[in-house]
Amino acid sequence: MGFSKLTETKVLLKQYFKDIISIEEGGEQRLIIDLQSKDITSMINHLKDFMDFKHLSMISCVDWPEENKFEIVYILTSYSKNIVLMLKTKIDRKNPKLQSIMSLWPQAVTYEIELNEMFGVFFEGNDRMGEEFILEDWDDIPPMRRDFDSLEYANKNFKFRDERKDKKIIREFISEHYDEWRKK
Amino acid sequence: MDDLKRPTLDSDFTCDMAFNKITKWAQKNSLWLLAYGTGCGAIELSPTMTSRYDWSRLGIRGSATPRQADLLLITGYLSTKTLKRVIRSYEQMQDPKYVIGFGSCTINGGMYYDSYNTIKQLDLYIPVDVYINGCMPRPEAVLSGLAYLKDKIGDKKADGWIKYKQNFEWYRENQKKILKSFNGDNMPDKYNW
Amino acid sequence: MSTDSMYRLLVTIAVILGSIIYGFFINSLARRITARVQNRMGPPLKQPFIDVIKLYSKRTFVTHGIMQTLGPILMLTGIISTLILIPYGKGYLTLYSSNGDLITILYIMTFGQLAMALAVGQAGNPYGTIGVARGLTRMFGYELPLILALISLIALNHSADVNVIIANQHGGIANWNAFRHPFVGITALLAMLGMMSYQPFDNASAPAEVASGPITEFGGKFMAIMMTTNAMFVVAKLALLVDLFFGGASNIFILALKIFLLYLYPLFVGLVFPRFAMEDTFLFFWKWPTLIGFIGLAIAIF
Amino acid sequence: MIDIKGILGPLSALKFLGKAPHTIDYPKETKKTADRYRGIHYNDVEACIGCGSCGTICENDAIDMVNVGFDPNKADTGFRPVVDYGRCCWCALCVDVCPSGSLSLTKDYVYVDDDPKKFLYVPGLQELGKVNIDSTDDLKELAKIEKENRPKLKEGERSWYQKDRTEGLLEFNRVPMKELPGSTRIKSFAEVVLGYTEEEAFMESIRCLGCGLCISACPDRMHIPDYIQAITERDYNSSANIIYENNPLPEMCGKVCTRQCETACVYHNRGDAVAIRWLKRFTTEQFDDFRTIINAEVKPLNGKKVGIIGAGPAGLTVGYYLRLRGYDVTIYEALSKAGGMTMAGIPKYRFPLDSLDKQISYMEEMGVRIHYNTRVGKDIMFDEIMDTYDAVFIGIGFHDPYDLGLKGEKEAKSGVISAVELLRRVNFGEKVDVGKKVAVIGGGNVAIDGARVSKRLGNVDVTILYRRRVQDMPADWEEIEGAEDEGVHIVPQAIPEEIMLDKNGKVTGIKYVMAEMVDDGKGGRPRPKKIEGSEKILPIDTLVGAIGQQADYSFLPDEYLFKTQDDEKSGSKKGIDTFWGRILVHGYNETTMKKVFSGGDMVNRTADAISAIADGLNAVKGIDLFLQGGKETKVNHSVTESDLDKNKLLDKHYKMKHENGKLVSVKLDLSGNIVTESVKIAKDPDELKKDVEKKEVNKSTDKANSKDKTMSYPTKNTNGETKKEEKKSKSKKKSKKKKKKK
Repeated sequence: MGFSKLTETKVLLKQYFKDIISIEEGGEQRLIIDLQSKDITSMINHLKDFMDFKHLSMISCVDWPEENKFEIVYILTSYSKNIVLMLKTKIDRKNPKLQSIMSLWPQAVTYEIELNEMFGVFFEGNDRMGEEFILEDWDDIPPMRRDFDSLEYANKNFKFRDERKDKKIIREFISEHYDEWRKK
Repeated sequence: MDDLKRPTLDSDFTCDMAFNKITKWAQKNSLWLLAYGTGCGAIELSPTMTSRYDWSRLGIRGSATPRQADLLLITGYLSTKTLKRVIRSYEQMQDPKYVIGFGSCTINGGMYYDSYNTIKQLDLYIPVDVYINGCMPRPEAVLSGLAYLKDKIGDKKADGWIKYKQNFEWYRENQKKILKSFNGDNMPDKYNW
Repeated sequence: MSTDSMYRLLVTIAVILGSIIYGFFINSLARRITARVQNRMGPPLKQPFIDVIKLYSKRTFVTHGIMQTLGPILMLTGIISTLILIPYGKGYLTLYSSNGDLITILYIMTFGQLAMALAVGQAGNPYGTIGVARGLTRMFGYELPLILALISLIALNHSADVNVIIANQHGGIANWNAFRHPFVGITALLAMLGMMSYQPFDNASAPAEVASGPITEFGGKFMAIMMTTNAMFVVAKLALLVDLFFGGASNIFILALKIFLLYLYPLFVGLVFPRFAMEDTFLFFWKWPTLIGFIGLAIAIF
Repeated sequence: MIDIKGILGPLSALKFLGKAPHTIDYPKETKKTADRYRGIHYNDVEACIGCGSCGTICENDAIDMVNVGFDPNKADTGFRPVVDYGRCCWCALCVDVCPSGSLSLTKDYVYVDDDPKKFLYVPGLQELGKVNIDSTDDLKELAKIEKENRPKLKEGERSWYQKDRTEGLLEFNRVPMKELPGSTRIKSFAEVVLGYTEEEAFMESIRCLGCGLCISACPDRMHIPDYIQAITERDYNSSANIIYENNPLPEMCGKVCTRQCETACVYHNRGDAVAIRWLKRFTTEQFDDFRTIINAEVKPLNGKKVGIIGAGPAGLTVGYYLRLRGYDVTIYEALSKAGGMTMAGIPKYRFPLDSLDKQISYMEEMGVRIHYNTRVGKDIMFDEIMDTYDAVFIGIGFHDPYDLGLKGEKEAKSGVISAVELLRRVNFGEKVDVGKKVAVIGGGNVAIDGARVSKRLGNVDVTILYRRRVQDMPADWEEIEGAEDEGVHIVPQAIPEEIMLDKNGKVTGIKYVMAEMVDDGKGGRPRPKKIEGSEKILPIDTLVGAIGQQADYSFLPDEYLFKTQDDEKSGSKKGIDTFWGRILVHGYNETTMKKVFSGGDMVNRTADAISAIADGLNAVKGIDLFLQGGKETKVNHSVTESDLDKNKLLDKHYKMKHENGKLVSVKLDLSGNIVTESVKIAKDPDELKKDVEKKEVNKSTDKANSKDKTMSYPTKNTNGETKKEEKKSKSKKKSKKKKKKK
């Protein structure tokens, strides 16, 4: 018995990419790799061409406003190795730019325009960048960013029924009626 | 224009609605609805139309195109993107036509009340004849709603389409507020589909 | 006007109305049967009548041009012409059938469909166009075996007159063309599946694929005309087949019964077999039915 | 080759042609709904307490709390949930979180209408879609629906509800407080209750739903949910600051408060209330010194001076908050330690000395000056105080015990002691010899304290004699149980008759009669009735009396006391008015005498520390307004009915009525019959008459606006009745219509 395919992949990747921030197992047959954003394209290229990760499951994004970063997550699968790879990289939130991988997988275009619409991440080399995907006539900040207040937007743009004006919040009512010592 | 002053019906026009008894009976007992699942409620239509509840008993059947449909079911939440298509579909339907708001979301936003991308009150944009409450309404509720609509047609009270015609500008104003590029290619100034 | 032509006219009108009513009736029976096979109750028997009345009472009249308006009317004309050329029995019920009319019927039957194709073309709905293309392809498919079967019949009877063909079938079930010439009969019955446009050959109007095909853009009164036409057309087609292969009918009730029984056959087939793809439809008709048709023709000629 | 099976196989589907379809012919037949189906809401409006938990938890913002005409009171806000079915998605969290268990979901789920307004629904008050809610008036209309007409749930219709306390999301059991075992605690005065650990306090604090009902019951209106929330966040610093906003003696309250808040807690009806007192205690215990954490802002002195008589909770409160507002305050205390009854009257195993010292030293640090061992009337004259200070606050409390009134009490030279005195002497470290056998007479907290203290004075056998049954005892249940744990005997239904003395005047025993409880015949609580011939003699060494206390007004010179009619006629200057042993005060706790304010036990009837603090705070407001002389500061110095209504003196025993333009105070017995009348005139009769007329006019208009406090069932005037009838007939018509449709 040699190494398992997971360990083998891990070792190979570590040898090939010296700059990997971290690589860890995230469950059964699952690797989570943290990368710098400049390495991401070459890494994916390598994975697809030489390590048989032929399937792009999805591209996703996580907003970290506290760190002022976007975390882009690529999920690749290899059927021969039966391994799911999660490539994560953090990019600057103010100027979120990344290389498109549409030349490797044409379907990546859809993910990329969606991320562009929902987070405002720009993928260079994607010629359909900026196309409307789900939101038509959107004129606010991208809605999936965490500093976007959905309820506020809804209150501003939509009308709710006005029959509910008698609403009372019990705690406030009690404060008003009983509590003369409340600091206001 | 006051948004919250909802349109009322010009009473003279209702007389025009009165066909003879046979056509009224036919309209009531033959409702073809536009198979247009805009929201999650479409899942409840499957048991309603298949053998468990079988809505064809009531003379209801799905129709593939708005041209042939009498009834538009807005099944649940309606996103702003879909609204454009719904308005277009509604415009393509031929009079007399009816709309059923289906699920809580069409009444006051439902569980999507804080969503940036769904409309909250359906009757601001197209006239709604009957609301079926539920999240989602079960087939019994759907059938009750359809029965309610049939009664309304029988009583000559399903006049949403007339209301829409009479208050077209009011509805247009509301639609324009949501659909910002309203006068673009998709939404010509005068509907002519 | 002579009394003879008066009677003939009255019978013609009666046949047209009767075919409408009978068409709707068997349509509603079909819906009931379909429902029962699908384990549900199904609509009431009057449902097709309600539907068509409702459609006539629709108030909007949307048309995209003169051809779209003319199309359904031409279709109606075509189908009425077909109807009056088919004999329904003896005496006045033979209507206007005369020498060589089988070829006329075949020609006129396609007339309605071509008018329809033109109307759909003007409506400009892509689904409609696709539907028409599919419908014509299917027609192209089933016409070959059908015509093979008819040519065999003409060859066997040395006549293209439907009345003659009916007369030749006298003398019990064994004399019916379907049984006396089994190859011809089988060919015709297989081609009939395509003619009736039920499943598995309903890809022209497949609702989930191309909306409702040719009729996508036709609503309200157009739709009502089309429904009426369809009801008549079903009766016409079945009556013709009964006349040609199942011994015709001595009176109208036997004809109605035979039509209904014959109608059950494509209905049952349609209920249990899923829809064919376009190329499969075409292949189906040009494979077995055509082969059998050629055998039948060979037997008939030699 | 041809697949024969493939061609013929599908034909088997045709077999269904001969079978009955399994379609449900709705609405002719219906399918049975699952037992736990979540349908439309139902609310038992009588059991609902309007806490608003359902609305708070709702993710969709679907539930509004709206006043539908129920009366607010201490444990009920009067609000009821209104569900917006344009929002609800039947997750049933509202049911799971309902502390009163009143909310439930039914199996009914068909709700169809053409008017979107009709999807606002008041469960339990309204039938589906019956009432269009356009305004509050519509909801008020709903409230008028009589009890019988309210929709009732039929058998088996309720599907999703809390069957018992273990269902749902709530924890009905409080985190138990650790205590010393009974056998250990009688050996010393060590504190019985051990306090929560941090984890226990957290677990207890997260039970709080944050509705704030407790605030309505607290005399001092403490910000209970806020400081509990701070404990949940483990921010004890801000928790203490919130407590100190309106309570300068939090540790005392955390240990010995009568906690009326807990009786108003939403959990109270179905389980244990949140341990508000213990949580407050936990917060205050986190700090050794309040100076470092309370960031109270002390305003510089503004030159006004306030004198305070008595350093009890009321006096200390006034002193502390007035000092914060920049007044120069001086407190005169007769005893050698501050704290009043909390210092002298609460045994140290409940309230250790050091925690009081901690609070008082903090107050003194803030600039509150206390003169100890200074009895007003003896060491300093009241006149002098009145002359020196711009305002005076009297908070002397009840320190004089009532006499037992037993035969032999006067003659006894030793062996008879009041509980108050016993406690005071024990707390001040004096040695008290109670002998081996002690009897305590009374059933209040003081009696129990006296008994438990006696128990700790050595190997003492203690018996409590009480006239009524144990469940009638006014003492806290916990205290009674604690006493029993410690081996105190309780003899209920025992009426003491006579104190047995020996020839030296020393007590040797007590003679008592057993009693049976008889109904008083008027619906009140049962009275004890002596059973003839059941006399018993209990040999004792000491008799401790604890049947109540009163105030000692001997320090007040005669001229400051209110002289009823003579005073009125002569027009001489008004004094402090007392009424049944208590000082009469108005809205801001001002007495009938200018610049004199009062509060504490000798003003309010609840006579507990938290009420004293509340009085103090109220007086602070009054004194501040009085001394700043602003517009709204006019302190009213005449007694009117509304003032007396507010007056804490009045409870159900006392009612005021008008007679010939005069305000008459009437004492009522338990069943509401007039027992005695005494005339209390505050204004000259003519003026009063005008006032009364005005008031009555106001009242009638108020009634018209249906703002009077009583539940407004259909009013008796004819208009109202006809209206109601119209409504009824309308609704009947509607229901008929519905039936027809079906």
